[in-house]
Amino acid sequence: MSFIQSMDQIFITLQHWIAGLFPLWLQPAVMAILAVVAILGAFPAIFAVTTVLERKGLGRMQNRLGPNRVGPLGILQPVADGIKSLTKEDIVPFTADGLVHFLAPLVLVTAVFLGFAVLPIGRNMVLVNMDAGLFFFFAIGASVELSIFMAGWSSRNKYSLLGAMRAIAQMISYEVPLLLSSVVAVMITGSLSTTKIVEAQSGFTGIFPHWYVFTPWGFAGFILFVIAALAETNRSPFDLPEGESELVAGYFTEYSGFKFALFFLGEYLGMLSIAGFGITLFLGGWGAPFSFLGFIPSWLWFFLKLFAAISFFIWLRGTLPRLRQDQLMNFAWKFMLPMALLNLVVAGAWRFLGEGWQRWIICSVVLLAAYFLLGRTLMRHQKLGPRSYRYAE
Amino acid sequence: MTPLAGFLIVAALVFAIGLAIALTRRNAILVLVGIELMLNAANLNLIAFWRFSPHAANSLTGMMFAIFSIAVAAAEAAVGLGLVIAYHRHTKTTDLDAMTRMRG
Amino acid sequence: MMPAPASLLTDNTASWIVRNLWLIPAVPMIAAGLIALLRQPRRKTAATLAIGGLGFSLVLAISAFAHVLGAWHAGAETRETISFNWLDLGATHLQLGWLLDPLAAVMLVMVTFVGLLIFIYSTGYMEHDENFTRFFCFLSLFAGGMLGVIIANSLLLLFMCWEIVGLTSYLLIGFWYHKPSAASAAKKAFLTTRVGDIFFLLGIVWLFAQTGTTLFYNNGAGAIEPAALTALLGQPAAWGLTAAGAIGLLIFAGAAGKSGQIPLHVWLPDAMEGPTPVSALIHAATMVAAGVYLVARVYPLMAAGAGPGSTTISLTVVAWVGALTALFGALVAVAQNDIKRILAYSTVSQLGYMMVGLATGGVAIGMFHLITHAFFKALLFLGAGSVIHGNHDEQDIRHMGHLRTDMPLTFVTYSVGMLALSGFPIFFSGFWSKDAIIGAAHSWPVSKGPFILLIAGALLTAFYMMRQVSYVFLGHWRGKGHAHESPMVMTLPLSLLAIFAIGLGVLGTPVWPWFTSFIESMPIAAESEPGMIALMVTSSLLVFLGLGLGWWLYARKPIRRPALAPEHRHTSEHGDEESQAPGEIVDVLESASPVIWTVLANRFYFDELYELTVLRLYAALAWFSDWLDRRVWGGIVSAVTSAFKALGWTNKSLDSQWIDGAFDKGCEELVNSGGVLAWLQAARAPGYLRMLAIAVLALAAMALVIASATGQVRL
Amino acid sequence: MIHGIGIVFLITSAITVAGALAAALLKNLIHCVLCLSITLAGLALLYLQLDAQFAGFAQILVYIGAVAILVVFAILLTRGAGIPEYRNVSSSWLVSLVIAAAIFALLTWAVIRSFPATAAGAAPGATVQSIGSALMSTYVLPLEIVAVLLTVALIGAVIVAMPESGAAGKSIEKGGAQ
Repeated sequence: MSFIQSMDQIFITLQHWIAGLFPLWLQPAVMAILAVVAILGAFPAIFAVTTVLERKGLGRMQNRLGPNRVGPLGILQPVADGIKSLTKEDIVPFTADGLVHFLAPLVLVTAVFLGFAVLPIGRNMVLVNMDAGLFFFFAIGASVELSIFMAGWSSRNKYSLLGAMRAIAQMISYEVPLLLSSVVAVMITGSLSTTKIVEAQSGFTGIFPHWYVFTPWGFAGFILFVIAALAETNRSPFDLPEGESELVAGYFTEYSGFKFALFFLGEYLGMLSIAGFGITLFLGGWGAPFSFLGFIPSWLWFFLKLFAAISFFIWLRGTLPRLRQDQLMNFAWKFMLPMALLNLVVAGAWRFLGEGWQRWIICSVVLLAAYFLLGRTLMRHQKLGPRSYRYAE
Repeated sequence: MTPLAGFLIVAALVFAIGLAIALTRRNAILVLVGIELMLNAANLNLIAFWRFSPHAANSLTGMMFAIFSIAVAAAEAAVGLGLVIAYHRHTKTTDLDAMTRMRG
Repeated sequence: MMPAPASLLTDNTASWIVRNLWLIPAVPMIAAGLIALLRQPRRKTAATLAIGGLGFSLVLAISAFAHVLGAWHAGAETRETISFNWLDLGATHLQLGWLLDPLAAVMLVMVTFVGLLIFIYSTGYMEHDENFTRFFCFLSLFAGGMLGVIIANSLLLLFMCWEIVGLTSYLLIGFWYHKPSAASAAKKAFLTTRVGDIFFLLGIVWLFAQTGTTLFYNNGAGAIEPAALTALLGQPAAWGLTAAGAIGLLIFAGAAGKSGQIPLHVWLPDAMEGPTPVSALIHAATMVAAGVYLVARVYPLMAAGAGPGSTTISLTVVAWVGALTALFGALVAVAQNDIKRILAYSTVSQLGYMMVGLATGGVAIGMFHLITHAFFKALLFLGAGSVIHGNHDEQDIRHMGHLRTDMPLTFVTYSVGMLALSGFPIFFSGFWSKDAIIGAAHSWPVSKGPFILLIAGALLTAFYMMRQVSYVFLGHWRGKGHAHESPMVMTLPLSLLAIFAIGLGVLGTPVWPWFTSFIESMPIAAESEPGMIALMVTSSLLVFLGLGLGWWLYARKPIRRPALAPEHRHTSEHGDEESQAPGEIVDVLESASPVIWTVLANRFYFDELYELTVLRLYAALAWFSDWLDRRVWGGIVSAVTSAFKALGWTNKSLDSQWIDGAFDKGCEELVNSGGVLAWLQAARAPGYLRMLAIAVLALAAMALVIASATGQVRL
Repeated sequence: MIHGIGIVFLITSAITVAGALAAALLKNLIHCVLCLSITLAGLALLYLQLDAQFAGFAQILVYIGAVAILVVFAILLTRGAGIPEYRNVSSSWLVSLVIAAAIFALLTWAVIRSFPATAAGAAPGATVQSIGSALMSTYVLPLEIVAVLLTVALIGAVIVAMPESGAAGKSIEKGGAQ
């Protein structure tokens, strides 16, 4: 077994070795537990890195140094945050609905963690190789909304409730395009299993990989998926639910201490998982971007892509202004949904037009035409004049 | 008691509870909830029967039935709740005992 | 118009043009429908639709014409028909259909072409009218109906389109319905033509009763084909008429109504209330020609039984009526002062000519005059329209004059039309066609009466046209303000028509009688009757005489405006009513012999005659029936009602006493029992749910019991 | 996988029934709905135990993701949140309870009576693929009909719940207070 392969499969071998220490009847359970523990360890770590990355990145974008006190270059900032949030007093509003208020963050984090169960992190590295993996992910993601509602409603605070309502409305609206845009990959692969989807993209022509993002429908689907994912995870420019200027912190206004940390964790984990799925669906999962880079371990590729995606999200957050609620909804129902539906049709056409260059032309033309027409019609009614500073000077 | 019987009894229990909700609660929305529960019990029955039918391996009828009924239940919930909301807009109540405008 | 059945369109025996002939009328009608849907200000669209539709028809018509021409040159059968069952009346069918033969082809081309020119002209003439779209809707509907009349192969279909034409002419004459004169004129036209149409319908019914078909030609089985004709000749009708002749006369009555023959001519001059293009289209080119065309169409019916030396009674009647009309129109035209009325009466007289031509010389001669007349009369009317337009809607010729310099183009074209109408020798079409008719009348075996009348008519025609022209274009300017030439869109059709008014003549010269032989679809052969040349010379001499007389009387010393106070200068639609008004120009003839003049100016008191007779009669009838209704029937009705009232009252008393009491009791019982059941229906949804549940429970229990009874379940 | 009554089954069914009971008994509507969602999740788990993955996930996606949220929204929109001001069980609730109990008894009795001990066969191959092909071949017509039904229901619900322009409804009789 060559060095490359061993590096690639190192975690698997590790898992098997550890499991080998236990008696036979325990081994399946042990292996499962190991995998779970690995996930429970890895992703919060990434979360920590992400927070510091985000704060420093945003700082740079806004012409300031980010956190730079704790540790060298403020690397240890997340540790400090963690300690702080753990040691802070946990305040529960007097009128709050105690039980629900307590359960909400737990449900959120659980649901989000469940999402990672079907995420292929590397070759043969998926917790449950489920036949309906993608479906499972979306089902779990849907149940996140309930926890958000619990949080918003239970803390008897109009800001929380409004934030929750906004968040749920937004998530429900964008769940549809999210699903539809990812369905194209499923259609072409012919399976809902995430591993199968990744394997379907693992081939190369010349040095270039067979990622779905490099096909017309795949590209359109990817764009739609990214936008919908931003909205699903309440990242800017879709971060109305916790728009600080309007509702203090949205649905977790009344949360403090560890529960708040849990919400924070939940949000970022959600972002990570959805980014991971975006990578899985369109960016070839753990596949190498060029054939000659195959020697780098698959899991490493996955995490590199994940970091790239995260930095992209951060970049967007530093760049784009926040939308208005009606703009948000209009965009979801009048642009995303039709485009996603059309994309389905195009993918079907792609499947049946057979090999050859014609299908590239046809699909691209259709999608571009739809994009321009829809954009036209959507933009027509909004008078986008030059921005006016009413209270400036 | 066979596993199938177990599932069926759970289904029966859920169904009975749903019925009880639908019959006793006064809030129209909760009545809808009860109806949803009954539908779910039926689904559980369907799937259980499908699973334990001798030729489950090659036929999907029961599960398909369940899936379709789930879809229909979603539609039913949407319309029902819409009706309740519309009614609430007219007479500011969702109390079934107060919904007596049609009384002769 | 007619839904062409699939069987037809798949029928490959007929050539495509014949199969699609129905499109020619259909397209303008569809255009009319579309225009009717337009909103008021969509003028351009309306005009485009109408002109486009008619243009399409023109193209089709020309191709049809070419088709027939080809058939004729090939010596093939030039008449093609298509017919289909429209209604099945038990054993017999009402059949509709259309036919294409030289007659129809020529008429099609003429109508579409002249119509198109007039459409174009009207875009200029009606430019300022706010009902522009309505006008064009009517116009193209009219065109459709007219074309339908032309291509109809079945009397029934012809009658339908005939009525469409009548309706549209009513609408168009009354187009300016806010003018009471226009409204009444429209009514007059409608009613007068109705009189004719009644007879026409009678004729159709009779024909259908006799021959069992209304088709003209149905390869052998048609109503005016030899088989049917001999059958018709068999039955004698009253006064020595055969059935054929009688039917022919009835139909001729209809034709007389449409094309203003005595005594049904009265509506035609009043129809000049309509816009001038309408007058040109309806009352010069097409509609009045419809009558003549109808007669030509059923000519075999009338001529049935006519030998070489003899003729039939019906034809004789037609000839005399025509001749009288011709002279009458010409006479009256002399004494009119309204430019359009003069033309109207000349139309009447020319129609008379055509009738005579038909009756004495056969289809071809009448039709030839119809065609030429259509062109130059349209030209004249449009010219008159242009004059009126340029004179600020002045119609009284006494208030015009010296327009020769103001409207040169109109003047030239108008005088061309004038010369053509008055039959100026050699160069103008009118001469040839009219001369053919006169010749035919001269060689008519029965009597020379019509000939004499026609000769006189020809003289008068030349005279009054000269009079009109010298009033309008020569002499001194007597109008108000300043006249101006009309726009291009109006003068262009004028010049086109003028060219045709001159050029058409060559088609019918005796030396090369192309038209005649085409209509009768026979090889061309130069015809030469004895004394034809002499006849021509005399008639042209007469024309010169008439023109000269007119010039001597009216143009030798230019008419100048009489010195008088300007407040007397009022425009008028009816120049003749005010012909005695103070300060008006006194016509030379009037001063010569006032009595005759007044008689002529009042059109032989025809209208007054009708006032006295027909209208009085109607009034009396109406009064009588009204009286009958009020007194007699009304009395009876009121008596009956009162009787029933009494009856009802007794019933009511009975009711309230006995039956109600019983009924109320029953109702109370019902109410009580209902109250007992009402708590079930207390409008409480949970209650219903509970009922449902109980029912389910009961059913399930029952099912179980039965199952256990049958041993399917071990209890 | 299923021979006898497993411990997992007992736990899940217990959760399910408990959630349902709570939904029946709690006063606060929102609590009711949350408990309902617990029940629904439990049912989904039961489906999974019955090797009906797809149905289970569909259950979670549709019921917890959509219906529960919908109900919650409806409750908030009708101001039903919190403790209702009127008695939350209808009059003559006892009768209803009896009826429900009777039906339960009947069903259980029938179930227990009518089934000879049958163990489950092999786990049926209900892969997503087979379900999809079945949906597209055997059940294509029902699928289309359901699609139409959903569309109609969506539009209908929107139209029904849409506030009609102008007068926002005459308030007939205030809820409860009799």
